[in-house]
Amino acid sequence: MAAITLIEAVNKAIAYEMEADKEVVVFGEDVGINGGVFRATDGLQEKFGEERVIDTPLAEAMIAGLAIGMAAQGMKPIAEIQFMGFIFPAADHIISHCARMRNRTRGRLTLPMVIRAPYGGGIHAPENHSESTEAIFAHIPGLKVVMPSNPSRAYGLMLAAIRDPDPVIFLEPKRVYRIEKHEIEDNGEEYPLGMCFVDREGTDITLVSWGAMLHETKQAAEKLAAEGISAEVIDVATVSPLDIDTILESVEKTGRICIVQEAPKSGAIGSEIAAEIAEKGIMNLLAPIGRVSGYDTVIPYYRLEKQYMPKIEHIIEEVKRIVEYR
Amino acid sequence: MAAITLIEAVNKAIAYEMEADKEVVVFGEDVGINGGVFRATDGLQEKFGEERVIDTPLAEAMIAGLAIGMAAQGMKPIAEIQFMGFIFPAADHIISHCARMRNRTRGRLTLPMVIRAPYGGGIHAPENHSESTEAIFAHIPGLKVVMPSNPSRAYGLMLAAIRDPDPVIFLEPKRVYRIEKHEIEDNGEEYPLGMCFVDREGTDITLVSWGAMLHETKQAAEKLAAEGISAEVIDVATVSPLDIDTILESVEKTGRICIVQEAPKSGAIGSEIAAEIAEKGIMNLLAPIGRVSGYDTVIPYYRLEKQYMPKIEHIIEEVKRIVEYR
Amino acid sequence: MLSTADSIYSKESVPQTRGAVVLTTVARFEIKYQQYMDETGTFISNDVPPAFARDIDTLKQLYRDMNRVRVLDQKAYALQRTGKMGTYPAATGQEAIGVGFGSAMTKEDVLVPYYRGQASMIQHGVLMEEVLLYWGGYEKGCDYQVAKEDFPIAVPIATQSLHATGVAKAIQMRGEKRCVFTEIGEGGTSQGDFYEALNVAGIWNLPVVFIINNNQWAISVPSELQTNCETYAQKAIAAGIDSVQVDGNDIVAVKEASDKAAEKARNGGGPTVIECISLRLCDHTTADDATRYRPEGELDDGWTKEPIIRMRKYLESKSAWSSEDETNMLEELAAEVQQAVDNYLNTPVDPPEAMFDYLYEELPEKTVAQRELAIARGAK
Amino acid sequence: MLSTADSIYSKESVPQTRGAVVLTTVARFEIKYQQYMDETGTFISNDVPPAFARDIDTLKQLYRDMNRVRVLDQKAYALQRTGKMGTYPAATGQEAIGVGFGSAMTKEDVLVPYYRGQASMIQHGVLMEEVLLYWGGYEKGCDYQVAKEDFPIAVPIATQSLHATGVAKAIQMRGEKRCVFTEIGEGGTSQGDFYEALNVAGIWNLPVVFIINNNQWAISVPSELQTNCETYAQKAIAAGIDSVQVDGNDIVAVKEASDKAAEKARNGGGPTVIECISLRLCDHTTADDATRYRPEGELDDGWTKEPIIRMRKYLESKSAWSSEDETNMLEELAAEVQQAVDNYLNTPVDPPEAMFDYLYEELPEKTVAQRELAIARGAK
Ligand SMILES: Cc1ncc(C[n+]2csc(CCOP(=O)(O)OP(=O)(O)O)c2C)c(N)n1
Ligand SMILES: Cc1ncc(C[n+]2csc(CCOP(=O)(O)OP(=O)(O)O)c2C)c(N)n1
Ligand SMILES: [Mg+2]
Ligand SMILES: [Mg+2]
Repeated sequence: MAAITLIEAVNKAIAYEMEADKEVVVFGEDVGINGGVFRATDGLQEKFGEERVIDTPLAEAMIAGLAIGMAAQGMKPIAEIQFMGFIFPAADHIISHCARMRNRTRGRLTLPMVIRAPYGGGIHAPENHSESTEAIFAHIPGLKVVMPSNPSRAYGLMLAAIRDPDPVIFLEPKRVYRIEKHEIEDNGEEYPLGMCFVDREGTDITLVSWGAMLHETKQAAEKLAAEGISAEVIDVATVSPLDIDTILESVEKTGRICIVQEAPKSGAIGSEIAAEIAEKGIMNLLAPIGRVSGYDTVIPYYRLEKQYMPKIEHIIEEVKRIVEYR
Repeated sequence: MAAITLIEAVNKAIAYEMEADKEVVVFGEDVGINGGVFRATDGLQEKFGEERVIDTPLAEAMIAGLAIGMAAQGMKPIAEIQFMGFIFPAADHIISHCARMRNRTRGRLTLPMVIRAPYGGGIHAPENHSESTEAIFAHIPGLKVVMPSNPSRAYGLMLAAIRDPDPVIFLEPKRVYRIEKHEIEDNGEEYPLGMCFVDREGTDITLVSWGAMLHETKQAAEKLAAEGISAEVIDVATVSPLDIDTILESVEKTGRICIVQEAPKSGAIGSEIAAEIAEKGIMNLLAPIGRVSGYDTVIPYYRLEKQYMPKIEHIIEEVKRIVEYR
Repeated sequence: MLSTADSIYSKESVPQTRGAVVLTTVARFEIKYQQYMDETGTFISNDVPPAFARDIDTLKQLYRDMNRVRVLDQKAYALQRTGKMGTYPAATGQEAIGVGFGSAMTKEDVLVPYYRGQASMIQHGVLMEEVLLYWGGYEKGCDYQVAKEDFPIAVPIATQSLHATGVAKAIQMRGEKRCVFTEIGEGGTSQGDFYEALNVAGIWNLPVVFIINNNQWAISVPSELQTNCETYAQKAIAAGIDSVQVDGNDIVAVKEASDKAAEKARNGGGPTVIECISLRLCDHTTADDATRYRPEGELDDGWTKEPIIRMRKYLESKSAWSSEDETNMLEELAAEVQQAVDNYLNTPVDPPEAMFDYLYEELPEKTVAQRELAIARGAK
Repeated sequence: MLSTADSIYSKESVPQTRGAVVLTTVARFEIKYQQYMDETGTFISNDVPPAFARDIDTLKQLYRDMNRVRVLDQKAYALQRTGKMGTYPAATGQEAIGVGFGSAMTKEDVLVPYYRGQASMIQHGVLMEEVLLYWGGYEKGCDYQVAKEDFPIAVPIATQSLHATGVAKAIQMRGEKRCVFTEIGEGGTSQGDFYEALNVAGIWNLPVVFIINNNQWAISVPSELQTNCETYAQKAIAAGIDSVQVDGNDIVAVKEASDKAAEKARNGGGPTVIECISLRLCDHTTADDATRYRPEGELDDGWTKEPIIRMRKYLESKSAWSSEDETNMLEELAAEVQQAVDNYLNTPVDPPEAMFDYLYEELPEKTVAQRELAIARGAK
């Protein structure tokens, strides 16, 4: 059992399922000999051949469209979009087709496909390489949007995503691709989609996050604990469809909540979580719902990137405001 | 002063500004001799010539891309996307370029452009012709998203959109294109973007809506009044950037709010409004925040469309639940 | 093998001098046009027509199939005008295209149609009542009972071209001996998706045939405003794949080109583009009024060239078709279509929960309550 | 006028018989290749080279301009390796392309570059320090002080092609006598946007020149996996526009083709596609490691064909260049580049509010509080 990073976990999960299921194929830009620009598919072409790990021409609509056609034939494509900022040419296929094929054919044609993309900022990348636009796809019924936060979850959720009978948008937190290692047994065990993970139990406030921001959130929780504030930490993991029940239960207990997200604040996943609580759990609230978030502006080029990203101290500050609210 | 419909108001506003400003040009699929499939541009080509009212080849990315190039040169393009369901091929240009050009060039290049599209269901249209996906664009900083609800506002807001120095996505409620007429003086007077309109004052509950759904909302308010419930009705009009202050003020007065929207519920504009209230106005709330919404599913083909659309009685039911909440 | 976009690439070509500019020709292409039967119903050359066209029963069958589509379209229009049908796009005048390439398909081939694709869809096993159900507002119209692998119509224009390449890739990877047909309007070829599909089909040598229905209009936009190309077939050159232009009103040409392209594709020969020139003799859809933009005389001229009458003339010239045959056939087709219409009209509207029951294999927890709400509301 | 994709469309062509298939040729195309100076630095034909190439000072200037880009790229690489620069894409080996077409542009023409476009950008007035600022993480790198109308780099591949057509449309509508240049990699031509741009440029006869930098790689994907085309120039046939393929390492050919295309465009003659064949002699960017995928020997071969050395050989063969000239030039360029680097390194990082101050002309009410929050947080 080796300790591996999040990106290695992605790689291992894909390899596991390619071994187990001949219908699984990987394609995208530079996924072959180059192993992907982040090396998520490193070694896969060597292992499974050029027929199953395919470098495509440079066109994202095409990548999504191909996946739809192949999935409709019962294959299980894993398509890579090189960066989330480049997913938009594929938006029409994802929104108008992926999300709808089962529904419109009454289950005759289904799309067991995965679209992978690294998302988020914080790695000093060039323009258009740091987007966190999960809210766009989370708003589309028929899709599942998964954002793992650590190596174990990346492994288990990726396996579930590949095996899922419906299309999954799998957004990988590239900022934490290599930040921590987990001991993972490569046994093909999946984690369920559509469920939050409670990463830390607490009584004073509920902290909700997903993907890369879990790291800041957990660290904030630790520091808060040192100051006597007990924070429950929830990893949403599947941002759509949302497992709101777990969050509502936690809020019932803590009475306070702070949502931590990297995306621009307005109309993001945090808005939906807050709205659900305001609709179904408001009687349990002892304070306003807090959101620590990216700003409603374009994520800046890398010199100002740090100023944009939510930080541990911002979470702590907001939590204190909420906890002290009377 | 003639009584005109919403679509005639759109047409008149465009014509007014084309007359006033030689830089205004209209293009899109079938906008020329055909006057648009809904006739929004009816007669404009005859009046302003084929050079300023241009039928494009069939390609939405191209339509958006052209607009960007022309706007950067100081022209004021009004680009039509035939139905909102067909805006997705243009998503990359709208999200990655329209929204960002001013920011990334530090104001050197700006994009005074409008992208018009009829949105929404309820007209027995074929598949992909009934989308209400305003939330996608409302999440993108740098854009303005405007959804007029009646002829006067369509006229005034369209004028403001054309004159606005930044890109505006102008979504027209096609279901109510011809449902009512307003007496409008064709004097070029605009309505401000980024501001809610209070359509009815009330004391018991705030009803918030935009676009086509205002009609159900207003009728619900009337019926509620007959039953002794006084509803304040707010037309959001510009769904991004959101004028949350007007809504917060109203909620401060009424203590209760119900948001009415056509889009799928999760991650929609209503979520953001609810989240803002949960963050900034929660202390004024006497009841949970209600959302009357489209369901989290694909809008069905037309036989079931009525089952999907929020209706007056749904609003009334939800309002009563909220008002009776203790 | 049909190979019409011949190209010659030769590094050693002799330099040519043109003015002061030194230019070597490195690639040459040509686009060919294919037609057998002209508008008078006469085979135009002394050449032997393709084998199938020498079998009068085959031609009769094709004639009947084209008529079926026209009868269906007329019926659907009538239904729409009386409020019993949604927006409907007829294929009037273009029946030879869909029937022609549809009849080149085997049951095992996969069809990825475009929205005006009823001719090929029916030819490939989609039931007429399914076509009616689809445009009549029922999702179950896409739950094809016979054409199990065929795609439903793609309303977002040109997206189907890419889905077809995906299906073709699956077929290729599995080493199957079948192919994919996909249709698109000439207007649709302006979309990037079309080109991306051609490009990947070319580089991966995919078993797919792209049919361009060049009916000369994209709603109100004439072909002359759509592209600067003399032919739509030449768009294939951008992807390095074979193409041919055919008379889309000559079903012999459409079927022959399709037969050859299909055979080539099934045997690993890769993709082909077939441009079929025709004319839309109807409105764009029931929601359109073509008199706003169609030049005078175009329709009159178009009706002299349309595919059905010319085949009838040919059959008659061979004494293989009488006016009694015609009457009988039309009666039979009317009955067939009426049966489909009856099935359509007798289809109950789905209950509200049908909005939810096919969204995912398993409906998310969060949406279950919405489903119940919809049922409760629907019951009122 | 440069017209290389000749096409002959003739309705009356004589039918040809091929097997049993009746085929008439309806369109013919050919792609030509243009080169003046070969890799030994010799003009390859007895033909008169273009006028500018007969002026030794012009050639010296072009030589210097190419060298400037190379020096800049080397410097940027070094900065990146020492943590003073973000990801940077060098243009090593492709300097003749950007310098060549950039020098065909007038100040009034508009450049819509691609991300590896520093050669043409600098040639057209973008400051070297602006290039450094951009890749160094400063938005103000796009606030060009001289090239006021030029577009910033479009990172989303191929989108720039469409923006270029929009700029060209504005120029055309205003009846101005100028044109637009836009560059794209050969990999980028697989995107639908590229094709949509060609198509609208063709049908509207827009004053735009599309430069394809065919450096034979798209990150790790070789041209052979990108498209089935023998030439990228032939992609223009899909849009009915002129095209030519040139030796992209021969700046004389690049500039001559660009001059002609620009002149044509400015005079209402419409768009042109120019494919420039070169080779990427560097990694894709500083974030890439080309040894993972580049076949052995390719680089060695590539370095014998690259554009700078051949021009030096030519100049030397004419006794117009000495090793002293070389040393002096390199020293001067190093100083020029160092000045840009100093300006870049001395640029203060923007304050946090700069994230907000150019988002809209007027910041929305709702966002004002966020701006203040950012300032407060930044001050800590
Ligand atoms: C992406 C997209 N844009 C616009 C439309 C609206 N629309 C439907 S049919 C049509 C014209 C299509 O013309 P063509 O491709 O020539 O096919 P034809 O209708 O002539 O068969 C348009 C613009 C659409 N369905 N999808
Ligand atoms: C839409 C989009 N997809 C993917 C990328 C990532 N990417 C950057 S450069 C590149 C390869 C481009 O190759 P080519 O067009 O040949 O240009 P070159 O780098 O060779 O100059 C890719 C895939 C991107 N920038 N934009
Ligand atoms: Mg057409
Ligand atoms: Mg390249």
